[in-house]
Amino acid sequence: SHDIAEYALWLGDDSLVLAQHLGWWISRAPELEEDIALGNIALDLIGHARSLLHYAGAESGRTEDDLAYWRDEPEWRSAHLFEQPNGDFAHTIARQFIAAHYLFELYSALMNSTDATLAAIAAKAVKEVDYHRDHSIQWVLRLAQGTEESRRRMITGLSDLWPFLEELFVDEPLIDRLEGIAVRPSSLRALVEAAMSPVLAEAELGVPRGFISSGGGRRGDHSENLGPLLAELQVLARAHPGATW
Amino acid sequence: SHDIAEYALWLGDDSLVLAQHLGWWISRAPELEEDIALGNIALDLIGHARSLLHYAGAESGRTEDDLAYWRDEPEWRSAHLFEQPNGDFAHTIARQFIAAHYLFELYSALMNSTDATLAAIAAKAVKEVDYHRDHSIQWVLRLAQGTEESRRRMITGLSDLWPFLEELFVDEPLIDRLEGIAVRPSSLRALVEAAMSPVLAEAELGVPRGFISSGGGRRGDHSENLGPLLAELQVLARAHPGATW
Amino acid sequence: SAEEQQFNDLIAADSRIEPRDWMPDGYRKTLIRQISQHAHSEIIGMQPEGNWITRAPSLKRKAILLAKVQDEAGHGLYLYSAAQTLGISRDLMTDQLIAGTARYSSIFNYPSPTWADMGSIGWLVDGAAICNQVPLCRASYGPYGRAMVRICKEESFHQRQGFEILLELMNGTPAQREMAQESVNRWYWPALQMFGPPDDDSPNSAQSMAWNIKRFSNDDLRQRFVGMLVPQAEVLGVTLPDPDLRWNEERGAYDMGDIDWTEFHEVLAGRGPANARRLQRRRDAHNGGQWVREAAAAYAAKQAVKAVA
Amino acid sequence: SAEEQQFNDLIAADSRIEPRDWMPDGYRKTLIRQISQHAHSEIIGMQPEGNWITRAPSLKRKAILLAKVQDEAGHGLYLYSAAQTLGISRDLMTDQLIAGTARYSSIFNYPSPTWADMGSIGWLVDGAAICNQVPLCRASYGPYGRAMVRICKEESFHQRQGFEILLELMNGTPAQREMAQESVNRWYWPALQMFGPPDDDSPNSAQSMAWNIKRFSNDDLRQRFVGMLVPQAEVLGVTLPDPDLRWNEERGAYDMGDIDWTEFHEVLAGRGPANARRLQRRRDAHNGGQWVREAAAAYAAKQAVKAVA
Repeated sequence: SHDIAEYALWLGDDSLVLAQHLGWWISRAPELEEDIALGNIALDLIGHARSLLHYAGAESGRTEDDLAYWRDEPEWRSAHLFEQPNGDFAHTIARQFIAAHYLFELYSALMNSTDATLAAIAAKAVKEVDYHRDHSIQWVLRLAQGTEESRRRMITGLSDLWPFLEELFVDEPLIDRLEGIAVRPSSLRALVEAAMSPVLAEAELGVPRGFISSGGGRRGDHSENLGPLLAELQVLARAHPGATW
Repeated sequence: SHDIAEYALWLGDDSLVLAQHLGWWISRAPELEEDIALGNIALDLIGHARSLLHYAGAESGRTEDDLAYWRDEPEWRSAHLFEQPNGDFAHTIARQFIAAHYLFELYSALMNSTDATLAAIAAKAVKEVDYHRDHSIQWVLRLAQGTEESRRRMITGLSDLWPFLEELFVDEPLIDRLEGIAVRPSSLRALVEAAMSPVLAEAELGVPRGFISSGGGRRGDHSENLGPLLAELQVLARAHPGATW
Repeated sequence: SAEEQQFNDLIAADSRIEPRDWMPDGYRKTLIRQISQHAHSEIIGMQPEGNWITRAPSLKRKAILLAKVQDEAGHGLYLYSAAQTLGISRDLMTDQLIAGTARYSSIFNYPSPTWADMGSIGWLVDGAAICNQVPLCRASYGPYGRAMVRICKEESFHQRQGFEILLELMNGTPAQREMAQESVNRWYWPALQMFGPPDDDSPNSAQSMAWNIKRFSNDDLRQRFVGMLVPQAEVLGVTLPDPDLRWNEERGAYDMGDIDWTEFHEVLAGRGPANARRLQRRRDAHNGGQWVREAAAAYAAKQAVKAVA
Repeated sequence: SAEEQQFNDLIAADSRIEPRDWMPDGYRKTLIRQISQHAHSEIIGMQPEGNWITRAPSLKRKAILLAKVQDEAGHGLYLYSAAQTLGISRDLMTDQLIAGTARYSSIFNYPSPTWADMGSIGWLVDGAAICNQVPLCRASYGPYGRAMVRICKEESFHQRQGFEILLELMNGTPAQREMAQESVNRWYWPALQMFGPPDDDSPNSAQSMAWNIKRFSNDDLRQRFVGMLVPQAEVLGVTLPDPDLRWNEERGAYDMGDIDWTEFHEVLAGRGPANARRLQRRRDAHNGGQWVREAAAAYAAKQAVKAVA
């Protein structure tokens, strides 16, 4: 249905936008092992995005590439968290930490979707996202308890990204129309917080307080980072309408 | 003539690409005074670019915006120096230092062009570029003789940008066809070096040795920085073909 | 005291208070708060427009936009200078801004996702600012009033440029017209909120008016602003997104729909769409530039020593 | 000496030398130079392709490209490990690379301005690499040979992907076909240069062949490569940019035009189009990641202490 397609866009856009950011690190990471690890994560996310966009487009006869390359900014559905720039490595890790915890709980719940396709995508994705989560946890611990500088940066990174957590738990009207099919975002809050909490405790990091971004990505209201990101993502495809690659 | 138009593109593209980089600093500079100073320089350069692209397009009935927004990368004529990314503030200053010295000597000589339009553009630009040169000199001195960290960064910035100086002095075949109209690039080398030399001496900076970029911008062979820069520069205009703004 | 009397006399005569004059603590504090808040707004206000400098759709617009954002940096500088005459340092004000303890105009916590926002910000946001600021040119504190004179001139220029951007769009393709209307829809209500809460909910206004800092009430200014907008909207051909907006012959003014003050307070409390990113950018620029400022200071100190020797 | 005799016997029998075995200093140095140079090439080689990850024109291509660049990081890691068995540390090799004192394949000093370059790099650059590397799978030094086996498998996969990119372009729009041909024109000659100078100008080759590190001469490998390319170019429909290229029935091989060794030596000497930027990027990534590596080391040390306590 149109609603299911819309929901698949939410999820697909989150993954694609995050992968686009992570791809930047390849050849720029702090060590070769991280070039590979962040590359793996980006690859997994592109895989999820492709499945989800493929599914989202099927209803309207659009391909994954039609959706990735030919939608304008207001038609994107990514949440602001995924749109936030890489910043330094601690920012990237903070974004991964929040994103992977959210995605893990999301896909864990989505495995029980009455929509067989979404359930199947979730079942595959959850295993990969579990690795992403573990990767981010290891780095949060290392950076928070490594050197004075890394701790300072980790705290800054976490408090810069934390405002974007809230949007992930907002139940838009779409969700009411997808009972049993979609995961209710508000139902994830306790799970995500419970999973992050012991890590933050072990890292001796407090839960950042202060700003909360009001988001709006699911309605097409995006942060200022998305426009330039899409300019780069889409530039070549749009220069050759109708071409295949 | 077509040759004069091509030459105007060389100069116009250099200025436009540099202005595009400098515009990024506005709201991100180390102090408000520098937001303003770098903004001024960017504005001057856009002004030069507009005059030059306007002149370059007149022959073929194209506007400055046709040229700025609708040429693809191989049709651009900027030298690699101008395409280099902002880097940190020291990189930006090093790029400014080289660029402004080159542009000052270029426009000083171009005032004597037998082409009245180029001579007039140069006569106006040279005064502004003189200020840019002074601005960069002041910062080279401050950074080179400020703190240990600033000196280290200034040395790095200068040695990262220095490889791109050489391309500015290459006499492409076009120049032979514009005797008396264009400035012969090779004729500027001694002037530019003589002007930079006392500043480097006062700053106790050696002339960087090592790499020399072979360039190729005048023939449409660009550095890898230009593609993403154009993606952002052109994205909105290209999304609305035929629109005016 | 004699000083206090002299201050009151100057206020009563609608004369200017200058930095060397005695002034009550409350007056000084009110001004420091207001001027620094205004300065911060100029600085943070550079961001939503700075967002489009690299993507401006024509070279002319790029130059105009660049000049405008640069003007805002200049306004910030004048205003910080005016505040400094009251005995607060620019460093302290900057620290307060970065720490999130100082306020700035809440409107800049909204993002600028489209080019049309460059029009709406000029037309609506600068328009509202002008309505607020023109009376401030007569503010009792001299340095503030004089700074406002200079700023207001440039602001009205900026407003006209914003209007022109929207006019071009409204005379353009269907997609451009839609872009303009969508943008006006987003900025209209937040612009009305720029005048602050309704008069009956604005506790500090009376004292500011008594001190000749504020000259008109929030609601009066808002009314004046809407009165200015309606005919301009007609010229543009855009619809102001208030179905209750209509001329009230009896009052000789426009009736308006209710403003969503909940949203206003949410954004003010740090829960707008872009609060976090605005301060993060400012902080990163400031901290990232620390080594540059240190270098400049060290160099200046060395030069001073040389000059003496 | 007996050790030397044993080494010579192993070489004569075309057997493998292992890290624990005695080996002549020259052999060790030659291998360290060659393996680390090869590792550096993988790492620097990530850049021209990394340049297009964000702009890849389809999601499938984006995923394939990302995986490929990531494979190159993996190859770099194997090869650094192989070099480490010869007694050089990864840190030292990294320092040499960043300082500009170590070499890497000169081909990566060319930029990748178009998407078609992702095809040409795969087809021509990886193709040339494979011709060079397949014989290295039998290199006398065990860890190197084994690393090459693993790498060659992936490289031939990469080459096929590059070929496919070009094939899609050549079957595409006129603009795509032009893009493909233009790119092949740029990469063809530098790819031929990857085999190194002509045999009569290659002083170290004889010793390397005697040690069973190198198995074929530069010119032989180049000839083999061109022989492989010609039929593939026909399938693609691209023209190889050498007007003198033609089959020589007598020799049973292709005659070729002259290679511009001046350009080769210019690029090798640091005067190519992208040398400076390639090392700058590597240096910036390394130095920018210093604090992360320090944090990881400090954390590991703390954990080790805890484990003991």
